Amino acid sequence: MRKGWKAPFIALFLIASTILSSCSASESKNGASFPSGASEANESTAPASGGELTYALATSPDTLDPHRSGLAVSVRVFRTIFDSLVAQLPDHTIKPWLATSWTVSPDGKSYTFKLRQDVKFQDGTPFNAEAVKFSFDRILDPATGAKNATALLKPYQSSEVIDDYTIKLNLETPSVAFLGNLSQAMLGIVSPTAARKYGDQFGQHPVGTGPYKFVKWDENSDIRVERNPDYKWAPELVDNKGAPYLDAIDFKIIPEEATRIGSVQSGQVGAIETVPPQNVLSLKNDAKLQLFQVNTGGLPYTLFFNLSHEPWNDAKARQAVQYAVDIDAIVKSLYLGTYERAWSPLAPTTFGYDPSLENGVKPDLDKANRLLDELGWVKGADGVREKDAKKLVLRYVDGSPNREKRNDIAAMIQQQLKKAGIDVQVEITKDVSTVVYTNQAYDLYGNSQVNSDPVALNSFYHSIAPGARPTLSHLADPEIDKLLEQGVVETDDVKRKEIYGKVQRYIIDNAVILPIYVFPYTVAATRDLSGLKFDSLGYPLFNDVSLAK
Amino acid sequence: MSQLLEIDRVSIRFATGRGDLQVVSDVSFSIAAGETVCLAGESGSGKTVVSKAVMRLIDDENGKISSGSIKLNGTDIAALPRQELRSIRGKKAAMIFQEPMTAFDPVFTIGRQITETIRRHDRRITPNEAHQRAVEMLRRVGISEPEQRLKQYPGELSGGMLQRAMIAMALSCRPELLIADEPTTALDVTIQAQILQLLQELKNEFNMSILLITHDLGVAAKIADRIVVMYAGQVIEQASTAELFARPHHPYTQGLLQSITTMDSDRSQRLFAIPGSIPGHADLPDGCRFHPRCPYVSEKCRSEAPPLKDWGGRQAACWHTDRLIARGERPPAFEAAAAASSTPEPADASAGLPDDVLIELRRVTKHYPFGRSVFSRKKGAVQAVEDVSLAIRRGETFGLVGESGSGKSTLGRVLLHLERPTSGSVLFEGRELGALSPAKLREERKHMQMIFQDPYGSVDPRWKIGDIVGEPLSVHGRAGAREKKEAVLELLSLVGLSPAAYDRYPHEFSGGQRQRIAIARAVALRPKFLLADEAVSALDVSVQAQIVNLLSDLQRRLNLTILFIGHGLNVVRYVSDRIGVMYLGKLVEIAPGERLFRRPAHHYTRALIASIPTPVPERQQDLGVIHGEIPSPAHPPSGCRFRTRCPAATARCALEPPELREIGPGHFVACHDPAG
Amino acid sequence: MREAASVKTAWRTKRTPTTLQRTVPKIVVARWMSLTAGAVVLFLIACALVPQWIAPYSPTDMQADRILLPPGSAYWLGTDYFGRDVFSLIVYGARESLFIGFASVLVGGVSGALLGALSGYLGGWVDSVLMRIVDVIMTIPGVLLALAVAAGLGPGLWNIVLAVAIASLPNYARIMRGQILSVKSRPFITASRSIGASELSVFVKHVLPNSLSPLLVMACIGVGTSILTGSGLSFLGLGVLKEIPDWGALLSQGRGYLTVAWWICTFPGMAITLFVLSVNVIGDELRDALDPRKRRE
Amino acid sequence: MAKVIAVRLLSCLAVVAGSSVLVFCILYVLPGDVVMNMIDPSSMSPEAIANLRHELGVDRPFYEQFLHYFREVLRGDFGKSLVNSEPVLPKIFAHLPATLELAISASFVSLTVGLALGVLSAVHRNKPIDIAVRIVALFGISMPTFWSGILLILIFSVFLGWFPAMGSNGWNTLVLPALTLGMLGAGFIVRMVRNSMLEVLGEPFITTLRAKGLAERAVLYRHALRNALIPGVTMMGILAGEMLAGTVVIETVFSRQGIGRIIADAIMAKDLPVVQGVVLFTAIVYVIVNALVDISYAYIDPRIRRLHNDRRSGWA
Repeated sequence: MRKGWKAPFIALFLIASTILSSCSASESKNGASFPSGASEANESTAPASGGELTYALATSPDTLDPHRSGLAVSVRVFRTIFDSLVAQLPDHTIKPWLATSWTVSPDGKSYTFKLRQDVKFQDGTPFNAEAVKFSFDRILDPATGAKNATALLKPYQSSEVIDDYTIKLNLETPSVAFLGNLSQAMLGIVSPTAARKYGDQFGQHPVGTGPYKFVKWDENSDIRVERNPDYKWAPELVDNKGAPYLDAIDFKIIPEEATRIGSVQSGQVGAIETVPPQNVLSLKNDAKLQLFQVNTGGLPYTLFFNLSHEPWNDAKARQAVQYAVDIDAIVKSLYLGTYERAWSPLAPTTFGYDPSLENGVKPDLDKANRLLDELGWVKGADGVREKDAKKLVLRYVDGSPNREKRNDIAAMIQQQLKKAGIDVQVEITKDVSTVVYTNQAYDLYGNSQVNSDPVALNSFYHSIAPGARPTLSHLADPEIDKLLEQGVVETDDVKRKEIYGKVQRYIIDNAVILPIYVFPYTVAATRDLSGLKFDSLGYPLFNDVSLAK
Repeated sequence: MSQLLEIDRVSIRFATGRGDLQVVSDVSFSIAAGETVCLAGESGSGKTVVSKAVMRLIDDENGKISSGSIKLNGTDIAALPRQELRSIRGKKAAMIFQEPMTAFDPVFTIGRQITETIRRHDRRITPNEAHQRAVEMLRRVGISEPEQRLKQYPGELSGGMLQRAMIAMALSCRPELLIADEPTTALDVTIQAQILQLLQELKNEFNMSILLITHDLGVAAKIADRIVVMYAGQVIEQASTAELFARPHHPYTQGLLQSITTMDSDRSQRLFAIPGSIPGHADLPDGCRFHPRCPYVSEKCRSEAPPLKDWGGRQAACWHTDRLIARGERPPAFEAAAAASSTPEPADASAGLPDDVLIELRRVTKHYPFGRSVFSRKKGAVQAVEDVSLAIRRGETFGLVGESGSGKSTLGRVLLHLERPTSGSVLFEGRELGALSPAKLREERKHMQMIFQDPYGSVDPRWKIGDIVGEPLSVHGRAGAREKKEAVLELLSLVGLSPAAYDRYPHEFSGGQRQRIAIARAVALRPKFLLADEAVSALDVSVQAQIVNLLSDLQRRLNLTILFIGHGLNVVRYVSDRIGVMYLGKLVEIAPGERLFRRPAHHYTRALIASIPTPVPERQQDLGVIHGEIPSPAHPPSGCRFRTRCPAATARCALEPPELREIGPGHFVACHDPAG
Repeated sequence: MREAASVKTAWRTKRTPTTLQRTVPKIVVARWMSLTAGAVVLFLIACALVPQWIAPYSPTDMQADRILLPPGSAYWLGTDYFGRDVFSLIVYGARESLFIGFASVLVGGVSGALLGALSGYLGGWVDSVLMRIVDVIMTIPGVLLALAVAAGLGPGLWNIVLAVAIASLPNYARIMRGQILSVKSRPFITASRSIGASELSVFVKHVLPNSLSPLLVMACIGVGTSILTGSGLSFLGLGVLKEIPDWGALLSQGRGYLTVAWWICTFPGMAITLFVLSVNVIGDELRDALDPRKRRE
Repeated sequence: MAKVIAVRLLSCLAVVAGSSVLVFCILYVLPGDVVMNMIDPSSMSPEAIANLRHELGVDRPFYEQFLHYFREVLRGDFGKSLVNSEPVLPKIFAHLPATLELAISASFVSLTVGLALGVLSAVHRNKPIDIAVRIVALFGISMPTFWSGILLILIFSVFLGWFPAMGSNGWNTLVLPALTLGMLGAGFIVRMVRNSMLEVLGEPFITTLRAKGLAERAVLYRHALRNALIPGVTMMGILAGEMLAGTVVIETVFSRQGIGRIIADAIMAKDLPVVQGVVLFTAIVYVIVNALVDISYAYIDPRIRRLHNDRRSGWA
């Protein structure tokens, strides 16, 4: 999850909130935990206050400084500590949070926010326009070393404090996605006092306005946050507008899958994230546990061809691969049906998704062979195709560790393409950045991006300025460039959808990519937990969580 | 006399990887109270096994008494359950061992180990009392500052001291029987004499019996009342010491006695040697087990084992004892065998030696420095050889004797330039070895060869005999493969080995045979000079004689010059034209062999000679045992290095180191006050 | 005291029966453990050499309709999540695994032994310098060293071999040095020198051959250790992704399925354990056979 | 005596410094780029990356980085993590205790189990119990620890529920990891104790002890074991290294805090200051343990003490 997370938009999807078909009362609460649908929740029994939740993470956050972080797992933790100016609901509507209201200038280049006046940072610092300005300027300051937040904040230019609780943000260019991005935790508002005090150690001592206060972080072990008793400014995403019910949350870091599963099965922890597919099935049958699964939006896990490499610059060659690969078999074998297959460069829940692409491409080995034959690649004695004494090689790079079984996908594609006479050379590397980004030494590389708006496509398919870093696909088509540029500024949803529909069809028709699966965020929890909700990006929200006594 | 220990037809078997092996067959003998019985025999005769069986120690080595009884004071030890053995072990019978260095647990103090024994057998004794008794015992066995010694660890004491402590420990519970398994083999002659004398005294004082196991009939002669001779797991003869020496009733005993080099051995005669070697337990010959080596052998011997027969109060197991008695001392068969190989001519004695020096040491000193690192507090050197000058003449055999630590082996290595002297020079045929280039020196080595003490360590176990013997030839690039093989085969026959040895490995040979291999290798290049460093010390008496004879033969045939280093004084006397005596790095006396023994001038030489146990019972005397042990060569005494142990030391000796001076023809001594 | 000690050794050795006598019956009669171990190792080596004769299926044949089948008559050890036959995978995986084991021992053992031999034989400042270097390498735990090398060079069979080899090098160097030191002082070395043999020839012909046996034992056991270290690297995500994974990778990749399909990781794990166990048993046996003191019994 | 200690200390320092230098060199030579690992390369301009490089000082030549680092270390400044700017020294101090806790308790398990089984095995040589013990010991050293660790979690946490599956707080979270790592060590110790016990039991002084009439128990435990332990003490030094190394895997499996995981992560991220710092500390721990081993060696074995004394008083 190192890359990605740039322009967030949301597609929260609660696929399976509970496990057993016979739902108990408490389960149905979970089942109905759409952020807006507070209606049927918690009327019969008031959630119990108190208790501590232990929540096991699969990897360690890099930092708890929202502006400097680059990892999704960090967001899951610091979302509890930091609030944003606005909140976004699953239907993509923007709601107030720390800002009570806002106006957009007619040219779309400045936003004026009215702020809540009753908010305090956890260290006592008052929340005001200065704090907002400080936070955003901090992201722009190179000394901060901001990562993904920089991209999210684009095209922000400067802030003007109008009065204590009014602030005007100026943009370089108009952006349809800007307001949505502001709802992101990575653009959370930090305490200026604390940020100045701790400097580059702020990530170890984060202070925000969120429902939980940071207590301590034992590296590689756990991060503890406790209830912020003063909290009363929760957004519409959750039911409980006041201080959370839980006394504290312990985020344990348990990278080893078997240990993570074992620790929730033995009841040592209350909830674990990222349940592997094979365990999803078995945990569903565990009467002591409940299972949550939320599909994430943005770009699904996609294999990008490197269009600047021979022979994959030829659409025919790519199409041959497209036909030779059996993605259904991959999804079935590796994910046992718990992950959905992806069909488009966009995930189904993302704005502009074109469902007409579904079931469009079917595996057809004969067609693949025909295409390659037409290109002049002839099978040699070892079964590998050759042309002009060169073997048909596809260099497939993937990162380590084997997240979401992505290495296994490589292994399967290797075998599948062998039948078409393509020699897939798989390289699994710890050092993806060097191999892929610096050396561009790949023909096929997989990536995904949790995101909420189709503008995310820009950084993958728009051509680049001379000298800039190439996109993963190396696609450079003026027509696509034009469409993508229109997409950023087009305010009419219908037209926008049309624009992105064209882009998606182009990408699939030309086999620029192979979309593989849509990643669901999964959580397994003990049965005494209730009220776990997820925001529009699939990040857990702990405001409503309570533990049965 | 009542019998304290009665061993009756005992057979002992050991469980091995490939089934049981009978190691001792049908052994019977007894020991009366207050008697010293010696169990004698070569290695492999089963004598140690018998001694261990008395305490049932073989139980822990996969051995068991398969038949017979061992009665100690009427209790049959062989039938005793293991738990009850503890009341016998250490209490009624105690044991001391060959290697005092390894017989103590290295990680406990001497005191702890002695008091542990005392309290083990009498719980009523308080630790304090036990300590007191330990102090007394140590004092009794002649250890000075016993309180101090009790606090020390075994590694901190010398071998002689440890053997004394071992005796103290063994006697601390006042056993009725003391079993001493080769108690002096690992010790120097001077110390050996001290220990034997101590045992003698203690036996009377404690009124106990002693079962002494030894391969050295000289030791047996010195303290035993009766001697039991074992061969290949059987008793072949037993008799009182005097009777046995006077008139052996078994050819083996006879051979043994004759192969001992004595003070009287005639240098012009070859030494007696029993041919062959003792058989292994796994491949015993049929009939009489000695018959393959016996000069009296007849058909009957080959097929039928002789019983142990009574001969007027003594016993022997031989079909031909009567012939033996009738013929007198010397079996003609042995003599014939000896005469057949070559006719010895009297070696040129002291007079009229040609003044043709082959090898010469000039003021050679060898120090081993220690503590050279920057931070060491003390620096110094072990002064192994100190200012030694010596000339060895062409064709002579020069003997070098001295206790362990006297520097004689170091001197040998320096002489061959295997180690460089710290100062001084070595001249070989007038050429200074130290000045030669490494390549030249290697070339020169053709002329100087060496035989080592340990026949097992001195040949590479991974090489075939043919390659070992042929190595010098290959090194010096002589001849092709076929010629080399021929040369090797010739060498093998020269040293008395069969050509079949060519393709075999060292471990298939006995010690004596291996020493022959080493000799064959040493003479392969027809060297002018041969260094024999303790070349026969590790061998059994009978084999020792074979090797000594071989060396003399070769010397004559190949016109060798030999430096013979040894601590067995008799052997050195027999082989050497001239003898040098070393003490603590210094050459203290040089004299023609006969003269040195007849008229020793240095007090140390006198003491050495006096310490030799003579295998003639009548001659036993308690004279001249020197006291104390050789000091550390790192801190030699000032002045005369021997003065700390010298009976004739004066104040002058402490101040002024004596120089070698001539006191007779070819007789030099370094002493201020030489004995007449 | 030197003389006395040698006398003793001499006597002791004399009772030793010949090699042939003592080894043959031992092996035939009482060594069922070693025999079993030998059989296991031979079988696995056969797997490495001619897997196609042993494995019933192709190890790369992925079939989505036979995934996660438990052990049965068609698939003896079940199938994995790709739908591959686990038994065939183990048979084919032997090649990679044994390669890691043997190659790293060869590389680490040979270079370590060379270093130790030089150090021990030359002595002096060479010894001091080399041994200090070895000391330094030893302060860094082997796995960390392997981790650093593997992380730096990236995953690759040879890189793993190199990583494991470097980590094991100090041990070989130390053992070899000690061995050389003890052999160097034995009389037959002096004997050879006194004949006039050159230093090099003494070293090559006498010192080296006589110093190798403990190294052999160590190498034997080292083959197992290397495979374990290799599997540890797989676990830490530094393994090699190959069409035919080695056992460590199989075990590491399959461990997530332990509760769902135990056979995927259990059998490769057993293959590792069985192999390591066997080479250890053989190593112990070798140690006994090569140690003259042990041979006495 | 002061001099002896000073020498010892100096040589320890030299070794520690050496291992530091070695790691610095290895990491410098090996390919990979900390900066590229740190950032999202697609969102930063090449100039920004160059700036970051400069800021971190990783664009300077080798010897400069090298000298700079060691100058700072001598001043007591171990630098900051390149990844998250955390100061290295406090980071190590925060994690060292958990690792030591694990390593020490695992060593304890190894020692107790290893000693008991080793003696048992040697005493009942070639009997069924010996063979059983040896097989168990062999399993201990033949199983990859991550596998045996997961098995233990399944058995003792999931099915039996006796011990927690993970964590590093409280004794009960220590049980399974210590057991996993301890089994490995125990395997080695059993073999070592068995071998050296057998060797000691073949020594002549054992015959003396029996001849004295000592009870077999006293022979075995008071005398033989103590002698057999002498090589075992040296083993402790090696064991310490093994245990420290083992924590890398074990801490990951059991999600424990500790420097094993820190260094594994740091190595993969090429976070040089952290790797350096941790290696320095493990080297120090290793050297300290070995110094202790040497001292206790001399304590247990009077022969060594004598060697020291002799060295002082004359014998080489």
